[in-house]
Amino acid sequence: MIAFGILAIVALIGGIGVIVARQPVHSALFLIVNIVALAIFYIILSAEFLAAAQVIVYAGAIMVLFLFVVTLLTAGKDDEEAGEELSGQRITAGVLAILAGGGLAVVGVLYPSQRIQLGLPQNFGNLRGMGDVLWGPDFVYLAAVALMLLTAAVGIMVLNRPPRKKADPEARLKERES
Amino acid sequence: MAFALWPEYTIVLGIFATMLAIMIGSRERTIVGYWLALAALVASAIVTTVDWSSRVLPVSLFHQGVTVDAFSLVVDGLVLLAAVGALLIGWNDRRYGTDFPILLLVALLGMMVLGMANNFIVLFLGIELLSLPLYILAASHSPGVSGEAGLKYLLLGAFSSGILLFGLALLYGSSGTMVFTQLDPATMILPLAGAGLALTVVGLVFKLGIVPFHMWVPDVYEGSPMPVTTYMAFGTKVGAAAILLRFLFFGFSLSVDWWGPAIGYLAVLTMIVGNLLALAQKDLKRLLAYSGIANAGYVLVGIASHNMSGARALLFYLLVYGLAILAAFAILTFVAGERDSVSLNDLTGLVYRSPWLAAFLTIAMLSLAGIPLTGGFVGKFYLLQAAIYAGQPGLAIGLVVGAMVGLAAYVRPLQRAFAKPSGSESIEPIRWPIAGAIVLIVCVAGTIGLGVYPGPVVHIVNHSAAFYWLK
Amino acid sequence: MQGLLEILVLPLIGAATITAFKGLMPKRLAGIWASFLVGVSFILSIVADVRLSHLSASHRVVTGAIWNWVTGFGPSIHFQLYLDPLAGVWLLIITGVGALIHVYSIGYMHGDDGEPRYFAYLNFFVFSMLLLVLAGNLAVLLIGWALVGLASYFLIGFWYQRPTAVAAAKKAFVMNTLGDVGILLGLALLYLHYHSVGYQHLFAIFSHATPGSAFFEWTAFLLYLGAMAKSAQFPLHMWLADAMEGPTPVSALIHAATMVTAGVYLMTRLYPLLRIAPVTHELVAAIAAFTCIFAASVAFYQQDIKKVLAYSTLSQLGYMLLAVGVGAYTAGVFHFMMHAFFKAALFLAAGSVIHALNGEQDLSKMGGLWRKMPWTMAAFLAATLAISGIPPFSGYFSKEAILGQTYNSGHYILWGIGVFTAGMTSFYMFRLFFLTFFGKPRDEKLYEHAHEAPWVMTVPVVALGVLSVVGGAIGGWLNGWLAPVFHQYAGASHAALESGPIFGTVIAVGLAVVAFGVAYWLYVVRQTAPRAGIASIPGIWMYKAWGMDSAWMAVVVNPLKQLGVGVLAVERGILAGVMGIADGVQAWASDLAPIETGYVRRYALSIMVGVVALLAYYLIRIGFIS
Amino acid sequence: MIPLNWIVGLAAALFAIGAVGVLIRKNPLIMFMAAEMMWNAAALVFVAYARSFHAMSGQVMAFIIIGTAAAEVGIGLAIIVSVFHHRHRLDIDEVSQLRG
Amino acid sequence: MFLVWLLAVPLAGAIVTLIAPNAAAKGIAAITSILGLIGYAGLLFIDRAGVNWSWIPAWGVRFHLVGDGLSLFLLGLAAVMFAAAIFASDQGAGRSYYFWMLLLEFSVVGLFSAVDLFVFYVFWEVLLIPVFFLLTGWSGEKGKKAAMKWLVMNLVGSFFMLVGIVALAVIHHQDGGAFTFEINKLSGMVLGPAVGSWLFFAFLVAFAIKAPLWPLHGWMPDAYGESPAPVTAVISGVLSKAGIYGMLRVMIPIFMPQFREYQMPLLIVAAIGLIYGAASALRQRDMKMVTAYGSLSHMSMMALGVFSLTAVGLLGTTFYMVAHGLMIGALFLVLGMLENRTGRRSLDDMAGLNHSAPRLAAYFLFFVLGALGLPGLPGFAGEYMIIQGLVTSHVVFAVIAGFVLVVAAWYMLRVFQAVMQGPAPTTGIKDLVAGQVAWLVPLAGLVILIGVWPAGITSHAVPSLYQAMHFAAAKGGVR
Repeated sequence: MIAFGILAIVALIGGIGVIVARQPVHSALFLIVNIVALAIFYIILSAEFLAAAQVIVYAGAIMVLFLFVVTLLTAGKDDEEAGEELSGQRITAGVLAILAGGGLAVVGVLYPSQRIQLGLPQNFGNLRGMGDVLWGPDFVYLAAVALMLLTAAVGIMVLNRPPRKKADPEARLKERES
Repeated sequence: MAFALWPEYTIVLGIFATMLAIMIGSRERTIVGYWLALAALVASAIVTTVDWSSRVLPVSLFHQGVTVDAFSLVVDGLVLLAAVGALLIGWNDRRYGTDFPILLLVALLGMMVLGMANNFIVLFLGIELLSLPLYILAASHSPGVSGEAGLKYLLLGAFSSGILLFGLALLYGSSGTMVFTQLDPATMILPLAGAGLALTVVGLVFKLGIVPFHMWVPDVYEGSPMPVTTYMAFGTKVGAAAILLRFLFFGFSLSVDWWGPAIGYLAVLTMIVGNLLALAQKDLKRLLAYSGIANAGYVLVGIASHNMSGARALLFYLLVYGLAILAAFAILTFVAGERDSVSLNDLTGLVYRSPWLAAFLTIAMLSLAGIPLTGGFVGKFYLLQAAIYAGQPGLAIGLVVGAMVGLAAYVRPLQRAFAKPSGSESIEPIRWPIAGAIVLIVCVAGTIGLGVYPGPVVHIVNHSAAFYWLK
Repeated sequence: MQGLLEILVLPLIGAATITAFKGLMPKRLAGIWASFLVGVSFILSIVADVRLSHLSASHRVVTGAIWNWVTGFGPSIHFQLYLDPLAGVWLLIITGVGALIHVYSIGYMHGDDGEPRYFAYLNFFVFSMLLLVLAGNLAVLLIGWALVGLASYFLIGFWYQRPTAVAAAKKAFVMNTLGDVGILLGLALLYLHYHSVGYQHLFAIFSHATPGSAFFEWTAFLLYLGAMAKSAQFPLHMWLADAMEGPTPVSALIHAATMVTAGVYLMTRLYPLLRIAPVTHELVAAIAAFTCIFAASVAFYQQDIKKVLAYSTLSQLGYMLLAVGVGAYTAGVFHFMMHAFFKAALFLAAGSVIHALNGEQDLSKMGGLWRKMPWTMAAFLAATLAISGIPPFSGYFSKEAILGQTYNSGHYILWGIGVFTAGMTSFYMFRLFFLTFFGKPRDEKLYEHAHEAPWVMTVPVVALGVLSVVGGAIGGWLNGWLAPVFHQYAGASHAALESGPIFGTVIAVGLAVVAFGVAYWLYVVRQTAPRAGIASIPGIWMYKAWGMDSAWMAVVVNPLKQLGVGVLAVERGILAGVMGIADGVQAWASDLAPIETGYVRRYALSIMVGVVALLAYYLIRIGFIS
Repeated sequence: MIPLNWIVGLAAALFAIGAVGVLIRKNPLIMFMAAEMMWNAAALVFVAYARSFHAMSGQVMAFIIIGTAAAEVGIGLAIIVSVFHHRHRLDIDEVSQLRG
Repeated sequence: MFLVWLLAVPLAGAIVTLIAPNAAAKGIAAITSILGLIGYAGLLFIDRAGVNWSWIPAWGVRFHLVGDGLSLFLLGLAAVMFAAAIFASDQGAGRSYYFWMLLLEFSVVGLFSAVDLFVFYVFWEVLLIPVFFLLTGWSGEKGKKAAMKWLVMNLVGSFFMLVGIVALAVIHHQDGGAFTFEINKLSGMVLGPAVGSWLFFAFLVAFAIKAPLWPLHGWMPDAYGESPAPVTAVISGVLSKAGIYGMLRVMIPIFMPQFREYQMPLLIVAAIGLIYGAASALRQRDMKMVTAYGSLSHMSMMALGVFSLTAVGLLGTTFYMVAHGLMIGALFLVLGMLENRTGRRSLDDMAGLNHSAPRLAAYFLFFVLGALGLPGLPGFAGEYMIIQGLVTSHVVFAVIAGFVLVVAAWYMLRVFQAVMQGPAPTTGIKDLVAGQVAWLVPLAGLVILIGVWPAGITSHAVPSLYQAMHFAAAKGGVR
């Protein structure tokens, strides 16, 4: 229970940190804190393989990518975020998020799911267990994820190709504005 | 029954073949990718047809992860049509890159998966397979408006996927299963199920473009390259509607009173707001985007009425909507030429530049508006029937009120097209690229055909959406 | 059908052929052809009447349906013709006097641009009038009734470039339409109850009906409304004075001899209905008597030769309907015949005068014309004596019969009015006669150029003048001729001609003679100017026809126009409302469009709103939040 | 014993925080991170319930979420880079030319 | 099979027109319309069999057309008026004009012969489109507005009717009957009071807008005012009858109890429309508008005939539709010629044209007289039967109708006199040319024919009306 409390607080701090940090770099670091906290939760929840995957994929790959982009994009730029310009955005967002999150939390806490009291099955959540599933009946899901990653690779190629034609949409937009 | 998934397998093969061809091919031979993709689509269509005509009972595969039945096969057919249409419309325009066919096929795979998904994982996979390539395609043209479109789509897509996932998680928690058909309202933990259902529905109707989750639609449609917009306008809606129908009809068939009315309200709101906003548009892509929103509302009527007619009407309506929207976008592509958008002014005097184009535009717009002798009317008629069978006159009234408002929006371009040019507009005759012309002619013929003699297609959808537990 | 169809169709053929070939035929030929056809019609009419007289008295009717006019629910209404002695009288007058006036018109209209058109109209009129009297049921009668109105419209507005003529034509038509509608409603009521509008069927029912039910009163009143409009009974009389805008022969034929007496015909024809509608019956008499004296008073100060004659026509129509109203049907018909003779003579003579004076109608420009136009003067004089009721001229007999029967039936007040009006008639008619033909010429220039009319005009005038003198002789014959009609259904008891008390005759004739003397003294001896006295207060009122025109404008026409104005205001509102809704939706759409701000975060907010709303909805639905 | 229901509550809180992040931050990268956090929250719930049901399916789902997130992040970052490469500020509100 | 001929010929003609060169368009359209007339003659004299084909078996929709007494003469009206309108059209109007014209004829023929509600609705709505384009393409900016108004207002009604149609079929099905749209089968139903009223008004509004009846006539002034004369003639002469026809064909058999229930308000509204149109016509200054509002008044007269709920009133309406269509259509064509020749429409700007164009004036007057209900011309017979019906049901409305006939005489003559009579202007106009006389003469002849022989129509209409009333009779009946 105590461990849960501490971890929860860490996770929440990480989360809140993401959205309040002024610098994107700090946000990324806070997100790593959050992710790692979640990874620990996974271990608690007997999902060892997932915890590893979480750390490797998220903290290892994704966040590195994020940091990389952050440095790429913020270099030489004004990284001070301007104040809120959309009227009522923050307060509405806050109220809505509290309503939604609060509601979900209350529901989630007050109505726990049915619990199967028997001991855990063998290999539950570990590498073998996961492998049995993913390379067994659920292989097709894995294949789909692979296809998505492939798509992402293609996409990155597409998106960062030098433009072949001079881009005219900007001109059109100006025309539309006038 | 390993044959059941052959349409999908064909597409997967097509993806790899296209990818390989493009990787090895030189710049001049990128056309090969298009041809290969087209071949895959046609092959898949043939397999789908064969499958549909030989199948009697639904099959469940991957531990009930997917259900292949007549319904999913019709969805396959519809999305294949969308893909072929988009591919041909973008055929002559290499600005969008050689990778267009690959991404198109991946998204197609997502749509097909959505058509047959029967558990949460497949649902999510389908949604993401569908979305990821479209994010890329939307942004693929330029960092400007196209990039903006992609970015907006991406951020909101990620946001809504988060909501969807959380909803699915809660549903999982409330029932202990991920398979739609095993969801049992009697044993579910109710508040958990309710919250999960709400979030899941949000995630799904976001893709469909239902008010108030529709805001991305016009921006993304306007900013995206024309063939991509076409594809999104038709294919995405088919996929989203198919999964929403299957999710609600298979998973929550016994608890209609939980979700039915809410879907109904959303439908009415969407039909009216979508058409109303279409009225104010000057850019045709935007106009069609709002029309797409409104039509999503019509589609939602088929779901909200929750009966067999509704499911059938939904399939039928998706087809007629798709034909009309494909035709409209084909025309837009022709008119736009080198540019990437068409405003109302660009249409002025179209009838003098290209009478046939004006005639086809008329047919497409009238079908969207639901005027008889076009497919759109029969579709709306079927939906109305479903709504009234369901004893929901409110839905019916909403449908006709929306249609009324929408009509004014659809005839405005027509008035422009038939007006005398004032002199400042371009009077050059319009070139008809052959691939696009094929799409246009087929779609117009289909629209008229479905309006004049809808019998066979009604027969097909009636046999495809025959869920025995519905009225 | 004993040639009824031929009688009817010949003038129609004339109208059609003249219309079709007017560009090809010589202008003169149109008149001759038209006159010829009406003449043939006249001869056929005589033949038909003679053959009618050979039938036994109790079945003296020729009738037959030509085709189904309307068939549908209930019994059909046929296109049915019907000739009995009553219709026979009208038939003779219409074709006979009609033929004379056609001949006269050949001379009168010579040289007018629209000569062929004129004769086409005139033929068309004769056709319509024949249709009216030969109708075998009320529906066909109504068709004829409206078509004569149309012919009258054509002919009043014959000189269509004159705004006054055009206005008069429209007024006549619209007022007559009011009457048509009365008949229409009346016949609808009759059909509703008896499933027939045929005379024979209806009259057979009426003859057994108990008098006095409201249904009969209403029906009779509605039909009387038609008669009122056509016979220009007060207050629907104004159109007749204005109708003088038409060519003078038209005034003679339509607005004196035939069409305006259609009301008399209708009321006489419907005597079985009138018998069982006593209130309406009395109303007919009362209004007739009032019209009689009212019109006579207006004639006193008129300055236009045709206007005097028009008001005198009104007055005489009052006599005829007075006769009908008191049940003296034969007397009414008798007076109609006599009136046809002398009033046609008067109008035609007046027409000759106008012709001679180059279209001048103002009495103040006439005078002393007897030297120039002796034949015309003679005919005019004969007719004036007749209309004034001086024995032994024709009018004396008919008027005497009416007054006598009015007295006999106990309508003493109406009798008094009738007698007094007889005196007034004598005065204004002789005023007219003296102002026209005697005294010093008041416009020398016109006088110099005046001349007797050509023979083609003079002969009909003289013929009618002769008829005015001797016509009274047929009274006895008429009694016998019409008796079968009035005895067929429930025997109209006082229908035949009767003579009143001898003192009545003495008073009436005495008044007429005195009035003649006064007129002679005033206009021959003292040479009073036509306009004398017109400035006095009664003069103004009488000259202006007691302000009835303004009253109509104020009570009926202007309110209707005001209604139109009001409606237009409402209409603008409705149209603006339609546009307002459309524009409103459009504007609303335009106002709504900016919710698409372009800001992704706003879009996300919108999604979040949806999430919360849907979440709340589902949780409520499921019962978590109650 | 692991308080599964409290973990769900925590996940809901993280979900809400993520949502707020998307709504109020103007930096597209941070918005994207916040969205990732929402995904993570969902994955946590799946894992928690998987533990509760002793079923692997929830974990498979979580694994797929992670994999998909990787692909999505790859694409998303590519788009963000291409859009913001030539802009002066990382401000999502500047990308609002499409509207109406 | 002549019915199919009548339906197919305009469609084929339309398609040929679209392909043909501009110069040949009028010729093709004229030939098509003559072929249509021949087809109609065949229908009238040789073979009146309709068709009854399965169309959408899944919904029981049958392509069921009949040429019975209710529709036979309206079909004739359509064939004649379209022929006249096409002959009267501008040579240089271009092929799309004739294309839309023929398409309109096609849809009107379908509408007037359909007895399956689905088919009825299909044609009902299809005909909006050609009119929309005819209004939009051949007049100015105001024409666009008029077109929009026409479309939107008519659709408001027809969409609700669509809901009504579907609801009828569904209710019939749920009551245990087959799923069908056949009017004859649907008319056997007994509807609940609430549902019945809703559906009744859904249909009523659609029909009232099309007619148009007060106060739903908002589209009328612009559409009549802005369209070319042949189009106005077709709209006022033929299309407007669709509304009343729908009441007879669809509503009388199905909604008799509702008609009974709401008879008095309906009569009152129609009477208001009657007076309103007439009073408005009295003060309009534009000759087309006078005629348009006069027509509004006449349409209210027809509505009164229907609402009288008497056999003779319904018969009168059936007849009056044909009569009025011929006359008002022809009148608009004549007004169009005047407008072409003078370039004006205001009554204040014209006078004395009779002098230079006597033949034109004669035809003008002829149709004016027809429109004002002169006995002997067909309008009278129709008005008589309607008034007969009103006398049977509520006599006060008969009196009002009669009074309005007087006003009608007033405003119609006002137009004629203002245009044709009075002092002749210095510059005359061209009189009718041979080509125009060629189609005016048959029109006038037809008007006279049915004027003196209304039984020719009424005797045929009666059996069909009996059939319609057969169902109505079971539900309270018509008198």
